[in-house]
Amino acid sequence: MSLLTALRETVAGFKSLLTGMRITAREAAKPSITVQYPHDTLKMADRFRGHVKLVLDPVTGKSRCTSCNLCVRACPSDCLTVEGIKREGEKKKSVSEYTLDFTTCSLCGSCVEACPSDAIEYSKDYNVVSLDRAEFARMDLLKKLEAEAKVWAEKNPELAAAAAAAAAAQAAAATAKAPAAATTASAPGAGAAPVATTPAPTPAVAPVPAAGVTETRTT
Amino acid sequence: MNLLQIHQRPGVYLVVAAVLLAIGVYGLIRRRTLIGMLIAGELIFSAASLNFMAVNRFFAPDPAVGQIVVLFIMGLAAAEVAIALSVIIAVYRNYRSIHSNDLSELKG
Amino acid sequence: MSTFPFQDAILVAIFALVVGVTIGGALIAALSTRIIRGVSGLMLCCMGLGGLYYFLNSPFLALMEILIYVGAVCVTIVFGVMLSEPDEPAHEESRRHAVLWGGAALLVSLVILGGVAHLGLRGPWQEPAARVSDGSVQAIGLALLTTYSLPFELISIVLLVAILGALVIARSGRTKE
Amino acid sequence: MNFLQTEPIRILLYLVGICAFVGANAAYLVLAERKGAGRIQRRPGPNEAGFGGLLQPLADGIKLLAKQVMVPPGTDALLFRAAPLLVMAPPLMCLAMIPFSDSITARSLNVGLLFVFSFGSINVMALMLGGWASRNKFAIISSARVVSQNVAYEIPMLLVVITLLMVTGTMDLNEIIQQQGGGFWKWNLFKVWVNPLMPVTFVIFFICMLAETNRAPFDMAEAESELVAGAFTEYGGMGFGVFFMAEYANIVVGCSLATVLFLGGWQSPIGVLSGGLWGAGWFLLKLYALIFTVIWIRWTFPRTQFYSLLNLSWKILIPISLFTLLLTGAMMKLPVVYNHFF
Repeated sequence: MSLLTALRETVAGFKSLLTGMRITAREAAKPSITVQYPHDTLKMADRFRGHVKLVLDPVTGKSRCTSCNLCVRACPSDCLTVEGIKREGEKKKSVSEYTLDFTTCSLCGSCVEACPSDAIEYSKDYNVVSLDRAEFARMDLLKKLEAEAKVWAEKNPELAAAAAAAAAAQAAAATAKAPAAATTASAPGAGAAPVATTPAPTPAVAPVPAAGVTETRTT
Repeated sequence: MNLLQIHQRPGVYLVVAAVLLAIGVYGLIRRRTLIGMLIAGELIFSAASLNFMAVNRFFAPDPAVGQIVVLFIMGLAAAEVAIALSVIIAVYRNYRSIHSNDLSELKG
Repeated sequence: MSTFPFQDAILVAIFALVVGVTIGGALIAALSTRIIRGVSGLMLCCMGLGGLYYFLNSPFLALMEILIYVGAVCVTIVFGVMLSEPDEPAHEESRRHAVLWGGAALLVSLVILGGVAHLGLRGPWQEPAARVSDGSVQAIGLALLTTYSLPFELISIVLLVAILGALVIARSGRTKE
Repeated sequence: MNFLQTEPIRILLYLVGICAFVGANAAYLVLAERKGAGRIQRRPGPNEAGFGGLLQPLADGIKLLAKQVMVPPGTDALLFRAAPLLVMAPPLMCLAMIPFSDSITARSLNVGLLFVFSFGSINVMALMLGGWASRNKFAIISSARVVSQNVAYEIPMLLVVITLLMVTGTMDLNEIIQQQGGGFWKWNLFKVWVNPLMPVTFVIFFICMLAETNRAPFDMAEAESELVAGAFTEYGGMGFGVFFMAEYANIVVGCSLATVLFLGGWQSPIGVLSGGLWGAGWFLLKLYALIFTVIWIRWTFPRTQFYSLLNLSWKILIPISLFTLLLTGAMMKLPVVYNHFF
């Protein structure tokens, strides 16, 4: 009978409407799942590939870059510029200028692949903004690293102090090397004199590098 | 005549009804579309209703009668509008116009 | 209810407003070339009429007037307006023609106005000696279902037939195509 | 005290009161709507302006006020400007009839129910005029929808109300409420001994109310995804704001009418604590429960199709409401007939 079926359909329809309302009521009772963007931000995944950045070496508090220019050669869009200088008392060159032309960079990651000393990695910086085109055309990664190093030093004062001490020891070794050039002492021997002047930090230096390196890898 | 008692005088209502009637007749003659004429017709209905109500209020022994007549007029007006509009829509469908001049020839 | 300052003056002002709305609405309804304004004028006129009915001791009819005329009749007319294109062309007829017809219409309506107004003002109206009922909603309802039950039923039949007829007429053109 | 009871002061108080009530409701229901939508979609909703977003309506209001009200060329300028006024007036007038408590009514009329419906019917004309005057395709489609939708849903609504009138025997809203006193089982909603289909009539009334106020799932009038903003596409600034506020004011009127007619108005559901300010409290509680149901429904269901919207009214609601009308009449006359014969 058509009247009965119509009635039955109406009742069934209402039942389904009530089911829908029950579902929305249940959802409304659950906590909200959205991220309130300017206040909270999501932690980027490890494999997120932002623009490249220089890695902060937690032992020295500086970059590991030796300005070997392999990244520059690997770059398909020719957007990296690296300059290095040879500092007194250091065996390798250290970087003095590292700029990225972010307007041409295609985030391909060839530079990261090419780097022999793990000195560059992808940053997790996903909201790169600027009011000035020049800031993107010449993105000074070294300056960013210095800013990062400052924050890092404030956060981990003992590590920073150790790194500074190590640097000072190296510098002292370099200056000590000059008058005692004839002796040509081996590296541990040369380091023995500074150890005496600053005895406290040196034992701390030894266990830290391993832990520090793993930390930078994971973040 | 006291101006403050003006709303209690039957003459005012009757004159307003006459004005409505006159406006309705003028519109009925002058409007050239069917819907315009329908609106003018409604004005004439309103004039009649107002007249009934005024007489009912001031001169009728049973004040329910005039109100009932006006209710009937409203019902008839609603029926009239329904019919008239369906006719207008049918006319528009056939002639693509509801201007009374376009409809003047009668074809069997 | 307590007293109201300038009670009478305010009442008369409201009355004048209501009369003005009624006549102004009627003028808009009859004179405007855009049909949608005509419908708005009819709406205004009906609201004014509702006010007049209220002054005539019948709030029930005042509300019925608004409910039926504004809520039903005007809306139905608007529906008709939407289904056709009724705006009047600006200058279709010649100027002489317009003056002639306009003058004739004005003359006829003025004569009607004069005659009806004269009848209304000078007619042999007499106050009734006594009122049978109070004209309340209850009295209307009782009268509708006793004395006037036959016309009441007839009106409902007329409405039913009108709705069916309207449906038939409006549908017939559609099925043909 | 004597000063407060003089008529002009009373009228002024209620005028300000109603305008403030409508304004505050319109403003904060928008916020409640957005917050409710947020909760249902598991997000917090607007939460920046003020504490937890409480100042959001103010910010919206300032934005709308600061915008220029533009009358686009080609529109019927007079009607275009008149429509927002016309759309806001009916709910304000209707609220004058609603009894908030046994002693808080702006104006008690013995035909109060009729008053609410007659002025509520102006709303359609206003929306229609706004849409038509805009001379915009979307607006005209929308106003055609508004008209046919409102005509279709006015009929079952009035049939339900007539059923209710037969039960109550009065059109005075305050008296209707007084008849429902003494506990929730005396509300018209649960008067199954008068008419076993009373809850069904309430559902019909509620559906019609949703359709009359153009709320989802019946928001054909401003179907954002198809018609831009429907009848108010061309309105900007406060013109749009007034239309927007009127929608919420109409919801308030519709829900308070449903409260008065079916849920006992200011009567307490437990039979005690029902006069004065308690009454106002109960009334507002029921009112806002209904309003939140309306919001809940909007964010649960998608928009219906237009023909199924009309089918629902003409093929389901009107027959059912006619049947309840007949049933109520029969059940009221049954004792009379019984007494006559036995």
